[in-house]
Amino acid sequence: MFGHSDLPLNRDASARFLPWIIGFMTYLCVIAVAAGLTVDRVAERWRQGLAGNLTVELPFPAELETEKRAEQLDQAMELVADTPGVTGATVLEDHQIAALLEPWLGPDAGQLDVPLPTMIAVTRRTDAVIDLAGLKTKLRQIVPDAEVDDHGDWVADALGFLRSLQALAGALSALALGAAALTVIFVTRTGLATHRGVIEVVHLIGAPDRYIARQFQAQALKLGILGGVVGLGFGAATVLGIGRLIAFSLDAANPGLAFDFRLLPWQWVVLGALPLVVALLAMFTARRTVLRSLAKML
Amino acid sequence: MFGHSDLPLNRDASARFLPWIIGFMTYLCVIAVAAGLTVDRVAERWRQGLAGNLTVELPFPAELETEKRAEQLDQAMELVADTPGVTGATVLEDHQIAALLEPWLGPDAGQLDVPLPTMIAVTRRTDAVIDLAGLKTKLRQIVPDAEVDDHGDWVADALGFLRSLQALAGALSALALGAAALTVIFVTRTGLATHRGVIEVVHLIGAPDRYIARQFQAQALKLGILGGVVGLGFGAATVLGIGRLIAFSLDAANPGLAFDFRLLPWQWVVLGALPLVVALLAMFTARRTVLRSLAKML
Amino acid sequence: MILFDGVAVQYSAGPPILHDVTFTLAPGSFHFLVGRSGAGKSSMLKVLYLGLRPTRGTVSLFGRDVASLNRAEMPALRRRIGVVFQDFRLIEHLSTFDNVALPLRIAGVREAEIKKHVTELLSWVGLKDHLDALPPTLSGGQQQRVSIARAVIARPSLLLADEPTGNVDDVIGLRLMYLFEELNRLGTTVVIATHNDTLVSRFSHRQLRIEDGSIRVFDPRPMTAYPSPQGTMGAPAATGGPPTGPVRRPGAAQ
Amino acid sequence: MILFDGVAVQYSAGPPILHDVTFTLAPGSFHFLVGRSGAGKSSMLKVLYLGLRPTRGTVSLFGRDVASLNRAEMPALRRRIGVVFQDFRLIEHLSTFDNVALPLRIAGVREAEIKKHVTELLSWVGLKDHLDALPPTLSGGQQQRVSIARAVIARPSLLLADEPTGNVDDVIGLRLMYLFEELNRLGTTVVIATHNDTLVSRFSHRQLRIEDGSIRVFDPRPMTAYPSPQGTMGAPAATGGPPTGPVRRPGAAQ
Ligand SMILES: Nc1ncnc2c1ncn2[C@@H]1O[C@H](COP(=O)(O)OP(=O)(O)OP(=O)(O)O)[C@@H](O)[C@H]1O
Ligand SMILES: Nc1ncnc2c1ncn2[C@@H]1O[C@H](COP(=O)(O)OP(=O)(O)OP(=O)(O)O)[C@@H](O)[C@H]1O
Ligand SMILES: [Mg+2]
Ligand SMILES: [Mg+2]
Repeated sequence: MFGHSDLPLNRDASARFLPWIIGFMTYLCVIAVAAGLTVDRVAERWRQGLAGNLTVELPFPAELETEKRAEQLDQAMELVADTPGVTGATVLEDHQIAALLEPWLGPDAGQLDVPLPTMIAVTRRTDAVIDLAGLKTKLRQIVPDAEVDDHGDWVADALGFLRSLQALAGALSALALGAAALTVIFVTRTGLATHRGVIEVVHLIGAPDRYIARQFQAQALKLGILGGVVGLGFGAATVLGIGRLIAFSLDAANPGLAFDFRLLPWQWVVLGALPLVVALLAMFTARRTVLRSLAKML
Repeated sequence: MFGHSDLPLNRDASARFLPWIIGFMTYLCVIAVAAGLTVDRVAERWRQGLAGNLTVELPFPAELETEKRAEQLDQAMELVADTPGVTGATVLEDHQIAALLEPWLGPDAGQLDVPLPTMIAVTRRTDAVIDLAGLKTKLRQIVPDAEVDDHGDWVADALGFLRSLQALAGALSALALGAAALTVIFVTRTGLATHRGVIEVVHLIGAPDRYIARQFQAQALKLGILGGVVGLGFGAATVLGIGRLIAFSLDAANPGLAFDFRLLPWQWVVLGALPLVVALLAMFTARRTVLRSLAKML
Repeated sequence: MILFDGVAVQYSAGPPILHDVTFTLAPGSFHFLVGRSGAGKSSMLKVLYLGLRPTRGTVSLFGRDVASLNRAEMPALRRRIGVVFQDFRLIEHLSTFDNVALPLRIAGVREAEIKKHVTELLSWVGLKDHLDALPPTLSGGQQQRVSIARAVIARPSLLLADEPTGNVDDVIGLRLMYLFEELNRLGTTVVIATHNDTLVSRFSHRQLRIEDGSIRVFDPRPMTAYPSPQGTMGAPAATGGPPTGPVRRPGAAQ
Repeated sequence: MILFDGVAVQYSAGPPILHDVTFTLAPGSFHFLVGRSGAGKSSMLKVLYLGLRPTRGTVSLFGRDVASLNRAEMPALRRRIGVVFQDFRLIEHLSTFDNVALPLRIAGVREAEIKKHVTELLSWVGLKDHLDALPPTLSGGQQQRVSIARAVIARPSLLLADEPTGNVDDVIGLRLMYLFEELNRLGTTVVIATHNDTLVSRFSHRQLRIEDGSIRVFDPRPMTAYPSPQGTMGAPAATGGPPTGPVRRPGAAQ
């Protein structure tokens, strides 16, 4: 009996239209959510890679002998390693510094006959608060011009920027879902208006509201899944494509700095669930619209 | 007579729905076009600022006396200035180099007791082809380790990336316009189906096709303008907001490198024309849909 | 069965259509509803099939005060009422068969039974060759007969027919009247609104007469002998009488 | 005026409805179109108002072969034909007044003239109090009268009416017939499809009888005296006769 449908909903123009709009909205949603997730990964890495780390610069006077220099470096390393919260410290080799400077000084930065400051990369526990001023004072007792930099301001700004991007992605997803729901409401209302005569008759013959709602919600679920899957397909292709493109461009530009923009497996699962979310949204929106409209209409 | 409408199109659910969808599509279009235009400006600046320029590095041996050094620098400057296509050459002061290095070495880079290579920033005519290898050979006769860098590969890659972004923005605009047209087609077809009975009667009474098309196209134009203006409003606000946000974030992060993301007046005119484009698209789509459908239908 | 007490009917914008209507229709009775065009016949029927709430007064159907019904209770009540609308209201994309089967499907009758009864009834009203036709491809009179078949297929407790013979010729009109009388004999209360004076005078049933917004019950029987329907119309020999619908009466489920 | 030559009509899926139909209707003639329900009366009218192309044969209207008309020429021809549809086909969201005014508006008549003629005609069919009513708020008979008013308002050269008295009582039916005859007297060719035997026998016009898919012209006049319509029906004293529509006949523009 329920396989039987009194309303020719699948012959309405909306049957061909709705999947496209839902597909487009799902597409936007997939892109926005993927962007949000990627930004999340980037932000995480920045926080761990930069906010987590300190850099200690030891600009030894040029006239200092190598022996003395090594001794002072050892003292500094010990001091740093003993500071509470620090988990590791490495002296950066000249070529590592050169790599950092390469975009600015060209590929031969390493071979330049330029004395670079000795630098120590310090890793720390993310939650640890380190007394930077104290550390600096102590270091200056060893090397007078020593500097400690936690890149704090810069990272905070950059993270703030990334968070804004994420908020934007979130807003776009919400907008897309909202537009999808709005479209379903419209299509359902149009359907109710188009088939008003039939609905009235079916009602007068004794069909309850849910008998009619069932036909609309089944249709919305069907079209929602169709549109959602199409949107996910195009969306996933775009996400992969853009990821590849960015990776390629950044890699070509700065081989040393390239980020990994690929999404993690669980992030793909999140994206894969979007069509389902959209389809269920469509279904419940349709059901609610029908029941509310019928209560007003008849 | 033509003020009189036989079809109650403005009472259809689509009258409330279409402006939102068209508004949303216009919104996307505005954002995408604005992004494309901004990228255009950035790319232009990069091309002029980097591709247009050369950097000459003169790593003087540390033991060279200041006098000799100045003499060699003068020779190099002369050589560079006389090279065909070069329009200017400036010796970068130490603090300018330090500013470039600041993100990497911290705010005190300038005060570091580190000898930096002497650098000459060379500007040239954009269309000029400079014999880099020849210049380098000649420079090496003055300073043995001299380097000439035109940042060519990096700029080409970066520009390629920007062009991909632009293509993406273009594709998104096209997609949004396509979705808008598709929606108008759908709404028009729904309208034709909903009012099929009325249309048949009006036809049998002797109204020609254009009498009916006129009512649909007027409605589509009206709703298109409404939606387009709404979309432009939100879009412009978003563009301004994002521009401010990016400028603020970048400025806070790298005071020296901040780009100007504001659009030029003529670019705002382009954006302002979008609602009109969308509304006309809606109108002609509606007209075409009606005339084609009627020829098939009756 | 049906009880009107001081009922007034008025559409939101406009003068009152009916006022101070009080009468009782006994279960199993048969009434014509007559009156000039625009008198309020269809409005009266609309009140009876719960399509219009009276402005004032009490309407009671099957022993229930209509005003006290909530939305969820209406479908069950409506399934006990069969309606032939003046403008047919067939479902355009469903075949003749499916239109007539609809009340049975909504009531949950088995497909096999549906097939048997619907086919039988449609043959009887002369639409055997149009089972699969869609309503827009039927002639006016054929549509009217489909609409009548849909109203009677579930053997309603109450049958309301609005001008059910306006689009058919006299031969078919008599045949349809015979169907209504057969249903009435099986216990259905019947109310038929009509302009067809020939029909009204030929069948001397009680009449509800609408005049100037009030209703008067008129009983012609004391004056004329009650004619046997079979005698008047001649039941078709082939089927031996109109079909009586499915055995399980959907309305009885509640 | 109207010429059928070997015409056959058949809907895509189904048996032929009409075959080998040949007849001529003189300009200014008046015909009833009779036949059983489903015989093909409405189909016949559909061919006449260019709503259906015959499967075979030639139909000529106003001296033009219908088959040779292209899409752009049809509106002009249609404006010379008034149709009363069996199911009325009123435009639901337009008031009674606007529905009736529509043919004049499409033909480009001035509003002042429209107002005068539409109001006059609607008064004559008894709808003076319903000028602003929407069709769904009218009774069945009222809708039928609006539909008739719309068909005759532009004084068509050809009037086709399908069962135009099926939803009104006899008094109004006669009044409507009088309107058709008045229009006929002014030169309109009239074809009325009907089941109403009383009406057909009362007015002894020529009959087009459809039987078994073919059409026979039957002329009752040699047998009965031609009655004067005024004498038979009594024109309403108040208006002195039905209104005759706008002076500028829209159809004449072509
Ligand atoms: N939905 C409505 N809104 C407002 N007025 C209405 C509505 N339906 C009917 N009317 C008015 O109520 C009056 C009675 O209408 P109704 O349809 O009951 O008459 P009727 O007796 O069935 O006439 P007919 O024989 O012509 O079908 C008419 O004047 C009509 O205009
Ligand atoms: N659009 C259509 N498609 C297919 N068949 C049709 C269509 N319209 C009518 N028919 C069939 O053509 C036959 C004649 O129909 P038509 O409406 O012309 O009859 P009619 O003489 O007007 O009958 P009535 O008096 O009942 O209105 C009927 O059997 C009907 O089923
Ligand atoms: Mg009525
Ligand atoms: Mg017919």
